[in-house]
Amino acid sequence: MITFDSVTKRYPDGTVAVDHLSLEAPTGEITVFVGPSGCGKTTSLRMINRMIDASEGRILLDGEPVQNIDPPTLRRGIGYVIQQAGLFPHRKIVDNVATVPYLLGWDRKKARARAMELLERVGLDPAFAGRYPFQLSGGQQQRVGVARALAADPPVLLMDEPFSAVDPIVRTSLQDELLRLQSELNKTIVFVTHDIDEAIKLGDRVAVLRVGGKLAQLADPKTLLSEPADDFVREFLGHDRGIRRLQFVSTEGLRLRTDLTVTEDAGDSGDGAAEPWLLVVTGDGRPVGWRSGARPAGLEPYGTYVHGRDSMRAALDAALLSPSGCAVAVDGDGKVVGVATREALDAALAEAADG
Amino acid sequence: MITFDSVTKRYPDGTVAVDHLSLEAPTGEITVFVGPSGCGKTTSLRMINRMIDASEGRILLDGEPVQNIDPPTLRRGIGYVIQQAGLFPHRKIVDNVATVPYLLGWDRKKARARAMELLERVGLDPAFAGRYPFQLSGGQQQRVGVARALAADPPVLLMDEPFSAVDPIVRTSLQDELLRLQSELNKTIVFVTHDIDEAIKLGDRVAVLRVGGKLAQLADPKTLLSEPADDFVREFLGHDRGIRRLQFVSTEGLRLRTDLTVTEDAGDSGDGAAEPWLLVVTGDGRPVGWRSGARPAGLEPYGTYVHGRDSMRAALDAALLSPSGCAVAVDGDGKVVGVATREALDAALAEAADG
Amino acid sequence: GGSGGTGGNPLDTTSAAPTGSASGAGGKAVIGSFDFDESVLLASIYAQALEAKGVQVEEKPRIGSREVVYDQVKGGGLTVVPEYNGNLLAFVDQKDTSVTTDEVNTALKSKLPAELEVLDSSPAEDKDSLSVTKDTQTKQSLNTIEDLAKVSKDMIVGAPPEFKKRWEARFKDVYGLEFKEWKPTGPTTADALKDGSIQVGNIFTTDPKMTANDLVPLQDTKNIFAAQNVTPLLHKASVDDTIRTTLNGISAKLTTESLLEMMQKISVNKDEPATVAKEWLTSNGLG
Amino acid sequence: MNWLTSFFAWLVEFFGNGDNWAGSGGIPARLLEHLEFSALALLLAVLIAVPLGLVIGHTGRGEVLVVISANLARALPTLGLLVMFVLLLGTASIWPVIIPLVLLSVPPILVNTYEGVKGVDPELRDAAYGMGLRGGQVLGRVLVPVALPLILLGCRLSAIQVVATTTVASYTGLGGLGRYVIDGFATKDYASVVGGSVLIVLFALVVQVLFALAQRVAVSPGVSQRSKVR
Amino acid sequence: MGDGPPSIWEWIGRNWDTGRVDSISNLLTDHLTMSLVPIVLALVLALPLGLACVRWRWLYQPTSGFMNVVYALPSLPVFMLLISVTGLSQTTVIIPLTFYGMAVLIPAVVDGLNSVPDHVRQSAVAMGFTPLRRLLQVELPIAVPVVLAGMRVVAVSSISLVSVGALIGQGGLGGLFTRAYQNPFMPPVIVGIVLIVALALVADGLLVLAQRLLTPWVRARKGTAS
Ligand SMILES: Nc1ncnc2c1ncn2[C@@H]1O[C@H](COP(=O)(O)OP(=O)(O)OP(=O)(O)O)[C@@H](O)[C@H]1O
Ligand SMILES: Nc1ncnc2c1ncn2[C@@H]1O[C@H](COP(=O)(O)OP(=O)(O)OP(=O)(O)O)[C@@H](O)[C@H]1O
Ligand SMILES: [Mg+2]
Ligand SMILES: [Mg+2]
Repeated sequence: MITFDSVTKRYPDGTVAVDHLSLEAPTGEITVFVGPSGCGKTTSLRMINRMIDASEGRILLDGEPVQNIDPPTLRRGIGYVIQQAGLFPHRKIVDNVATVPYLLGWDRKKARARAMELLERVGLDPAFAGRYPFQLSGGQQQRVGVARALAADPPVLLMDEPFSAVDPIVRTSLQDELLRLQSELNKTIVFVTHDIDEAIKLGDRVAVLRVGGKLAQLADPKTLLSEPADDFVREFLGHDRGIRRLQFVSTEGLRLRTDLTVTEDAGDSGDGAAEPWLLVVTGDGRPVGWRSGARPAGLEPYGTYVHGRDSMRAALDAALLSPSGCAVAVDGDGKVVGVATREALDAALAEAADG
Repeated sequence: MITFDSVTKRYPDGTVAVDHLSLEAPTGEITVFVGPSGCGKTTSLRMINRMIDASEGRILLDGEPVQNIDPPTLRRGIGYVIQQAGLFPHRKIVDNVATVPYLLGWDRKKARARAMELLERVGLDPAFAGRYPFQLSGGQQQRVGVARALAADPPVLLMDEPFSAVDPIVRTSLQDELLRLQSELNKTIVFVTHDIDEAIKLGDRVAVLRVGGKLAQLADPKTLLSEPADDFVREFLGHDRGIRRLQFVSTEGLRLRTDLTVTEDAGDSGDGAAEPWLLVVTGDGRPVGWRSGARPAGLEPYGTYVHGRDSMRAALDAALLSPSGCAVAVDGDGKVVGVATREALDAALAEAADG
Repeated sequence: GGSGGTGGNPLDTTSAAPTGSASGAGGKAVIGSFDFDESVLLASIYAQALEAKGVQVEEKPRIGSREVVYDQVKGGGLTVVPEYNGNLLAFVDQKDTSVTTDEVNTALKSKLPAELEVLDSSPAEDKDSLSVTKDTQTKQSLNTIEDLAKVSKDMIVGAPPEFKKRWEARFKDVYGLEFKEWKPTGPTTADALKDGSIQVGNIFTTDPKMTANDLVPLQDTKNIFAAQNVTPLLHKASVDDTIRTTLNGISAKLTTESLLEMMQKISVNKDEPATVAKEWLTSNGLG
Repeated sequence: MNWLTSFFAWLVEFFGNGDNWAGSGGIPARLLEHLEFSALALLLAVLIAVPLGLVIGHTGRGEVLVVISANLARALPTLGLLVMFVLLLGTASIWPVIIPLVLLSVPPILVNTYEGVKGVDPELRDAAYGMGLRGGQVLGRVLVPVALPLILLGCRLSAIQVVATTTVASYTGLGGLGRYVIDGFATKDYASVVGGSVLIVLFALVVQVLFALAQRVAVSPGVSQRSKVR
Repeated sequence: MGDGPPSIWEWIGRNWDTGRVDSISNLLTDHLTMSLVPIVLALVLALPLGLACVRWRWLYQPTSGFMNVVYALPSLPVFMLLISVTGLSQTTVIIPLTFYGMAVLIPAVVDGLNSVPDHVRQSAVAMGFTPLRRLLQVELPIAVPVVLAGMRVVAVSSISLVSVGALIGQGGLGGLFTRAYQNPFMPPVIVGIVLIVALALVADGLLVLAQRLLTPWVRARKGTAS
């Protein structure tokens, strides 16, 4: 656990970058620092591994003040990932990853073996090991940066806007990758970003900072979206707060009806004729379209979500895509498992809004 | 009107960047080319002002093939705005804007007067006129770029990802600015972007291109969201298609209830005691919070939207923010004009999904 | 003049200045000099003396080496140059072995081209010498170059670059002299002798550093170093008798001692050659 | 092309002359001298300038020194400096000549080393420190390898300067290939001038080639980005 | 005439303007001629060559390779070799200095033109500039700072290099060095060095001034960044 105990950083020119910051980043969780440019995120992060020394207050690493630890030693036990990766251009990828093991005096072979293992772990082809950084794309470099930070298996990982230099698609995949890794490794991660969506996606806890280095709110993402502490946080969270909050609501509790489907080949089964809308499915259970008694001419569009895996946001979206107002629930293979009617959605949404 | 008549562009290295493209960009409308990187958007755009010459097919400008017009002459009659603005670093802002008038041989005074007028039009302080481009922020530079393109009052404007280099907030304001300008000027605009949200926001018509330079779909934004032509377009449109489509649905038709509000100072007016949720407002009609009979302890959060101006998306979001499930409708001044209940929203949404 | 000629030595054939006729330029006498101080001094003496006689004079000091200067006199670009008869002869005919002043002057008169003329030589001489420090002289008991031949194999000789080409072989032939090594010293020969980085120096006898540093010239018993009397070289067509008599008058009064004395002022006191020249002219009643 | 034929004639005269190949004034000896002087001066310059440049670039202290030397170095006339030192210190040793040689060749290395270290991406320093490298390790393992192309460029520029100045230094009595040129000029022996000049030019070119090779060998392909993506 | 050597000021006074070719003022003039001519010539030649290298990219490699070689050649032997073609004249000094200048300026011109951001060039095209007009009104003006930076290097090094010409009798102020060496005396050396450095600094200053006048848009960068 990393503890900020009333930490203040005043730069020599008088700028107060961080102002009496107190918070905890629990072991095994991702704590995200988010806030507008210049709010002191980087400064806070760098005080943890003493790249910057605090002016007042203490930072504790599992109870031990970092001030008591020799900086290089401290840093070798903390992974550090930055934008553009900061890879050493003159070293091959494998040696870049093995940097800290080399520093710790591991023998070459062991260090390289570890590096290879990590490259695979972050999803890079071992063939990249012999390349130089410039031969990799931005996203690949970023992966190497993560691998390098993990090389000596440090319990703590500091990440300063690591993904902000890559394009949105790569960025998403890097974020997913990080979540997957974290689910395996359970590091204590402090992650800095100015992108609130990234913060909400990655953070177990999100610390919103305001300019001047003051903590505006510290909460888990869902709480943040539903109960922003003040106007600053509310504004920073931006629009669609209600819709985005649905992301944290599971569809598991959504009540499904299974009596609203008809099989394509079965012709005009009059079975549910009382229902205004019936979902036509293929023989093997895939959705084809909605059939309405009022509009016999053709099938209407439908929207699907993966039941249990996708969030309520996806379910709502699916419902809005169809004139039937119902969302089609499918399983991982795309087969229909049921239909969430407007009433079911309403009930689930009301419950979600409530807390 | 700009007409692409089966236009193909084959680069010397064999790349087919645009493949038998046929479409029309109607006079006075914004036509957006959107698609993944490398799909030939820039190539298509540049064939219009002959920065690139088509390999096959013809491009007509109001019926006249551009091939028949001398390129410099053609270009002076077509405004062109690109990313990074492309301002001349060695010329003052006013002279940058007056570039084309100078080229057309206008006298200096007239050209500068026109430039000043345009600076104002795009929302820039006349004080900027004497500065050099580097003294402006990215967003301001982009505004100058637009002013410059408009300087000689060309009927056609080509814009190639003009806003993609600025940060999201500035970007939004530039987009709004463009829409405002267009409502005054009614130019024929062809706008290139790879951001589908931008395309949907700005386009009267959106042309989705797929890699290889083939037209995947040409439609107005709402149609695009509701009826993507194929999986490629569907995937390109991304998630939240249903929710985003609500953007085009006005809240005007939303039925409001005005009997669910109580004034703060009026104390526990038992008036609507039968209702499970009542909206508490201040004396001058601003919302304070929801009061529930079931939870007398305090007020619950609320969400607002500006009735008639905001879209159904905002109304839905507002509803989702509150456990009451109702959205608070306010006017431009933030005063409550009524409450959209879940039932009212459902009805409106059903109608929307249908249309 | 972009002429390399046909394989000729560019250092010999170049004429850097326009070869106009001096007499054509309104009868002005152009006095040139080589690019070292003594020559500048002598030219200045000539110039000021002629000026006193009412001749219109222009000075062109430090024009360059003999090759450049000679050509210009020949072409008439220069009217007068203070020459050294021995070196001039060696330049005109490398093979000539004349040694005494008379021999040299006789040979010169017959070998100079028709455009050129030498006037009377002055007794003032600036001879080459091989010199050693007083110390070396007493230790090795050296008096003549012949004495040197016995010990020279262990000695380093310092000399200007010309030494190697002009003298080294002749010393071997005539005196059997061979040195351990040659060092290019030029103007620093005397200093090098003094600090011991060379043991023998090829130095001009009028170099003021000779006396200043207690250097002793070894006797040239077999007369390798030819006479080097200061002798005016003229462009024949540009001079009149006023010039001739004036210059001859100077030559008559100029002695090695007075030259040495004047050079002393220039080298040690860093006086300007023109000033030193004026003083000499005045004190000899020529100014 | 008359001068061309005579040019070759001079070359033949110079290189064909057996005397020019033997003894203390022979081509091999002169070449060796030239190499010695140049190498000595360059070595001293490297020993002074590289550490100084590294330290200034790394710590950011003493940058004025770099700026001044960068500006002054080009403006100082080499011949004047040589003469000045010879007049000041005499000719008893080679130092009066070597000192200005070193003085003139320090600035290019200093400036380029400084620029090289200074120009290293700050992110890279950050990353290095952040991983727990100590100051010296950051300098030695990261900054120097990354700045190496510029450091070598500085050395190359200095080598150009040294070779040229060593030649001019022959005027004040230093040995080396310049002797042929200076002595040939003084004795009107143009063959020697031409031969010497050609030797010096060749020498200078060989030095350039050596530096190009050194660059290839010493600089990581990751920095020079020479190798292509396969 | 005092006894003992004159002070440096006395020496300057005696030699500043004697009306003879070896007066300091005269050497200064020669020096200026021999350094300014190459600077101007190098610019005049480097501009079209640089343009050509930008226009035909394949030209740049061989040109810059050749110029690199030229730059590496020591001046003295080059002067000496040129004597056989141009004699012991100022031309012999001017030609190599011109080449050294070009070796610096051609890359500067190329870099300058390449420093024109692609989007700027593109928008010039798109606004209907003809190629010549684009070159004159957009590309060359933007290249000016880089070219002038090269000019500064060329000016300073030309001015100091001229003095080596003294070894072939054409060195301008460098003549003071050879003279002082023959008759060992410090003041001429000092005067020579100081004047050459001063000339270099003045030339550099003038070029900086030119840069300020020609490129207000660069100067402003430091001043009023808001
Ligand atoms: N070395 C420094 N000296 C003085 N002020 C500094 C220094 N470093 C940062 N600051 C100031 O401290 C404040 C916080 O900086 P910091 O880099 O921590 O912000 P940040 O939140 O990381 O911003 P960004 O999102 O732009 O990276 C800013 O106002 C910044 O200008
Ligand atoms: N000059 C060229 N020579 C060869 N191929 C080219 C050239 N210019 C573009 N292309 C290729 O043509 C295709 C279309 O390029 P274009 O620039 O029009 O794409 P785009 O849609 O604008 O992409 P982006 O979103 O990345 O700007 C790409 O595959 C590209 O690589
Ligand atoms: Mg930061
Ligand atoms: Mg494009």
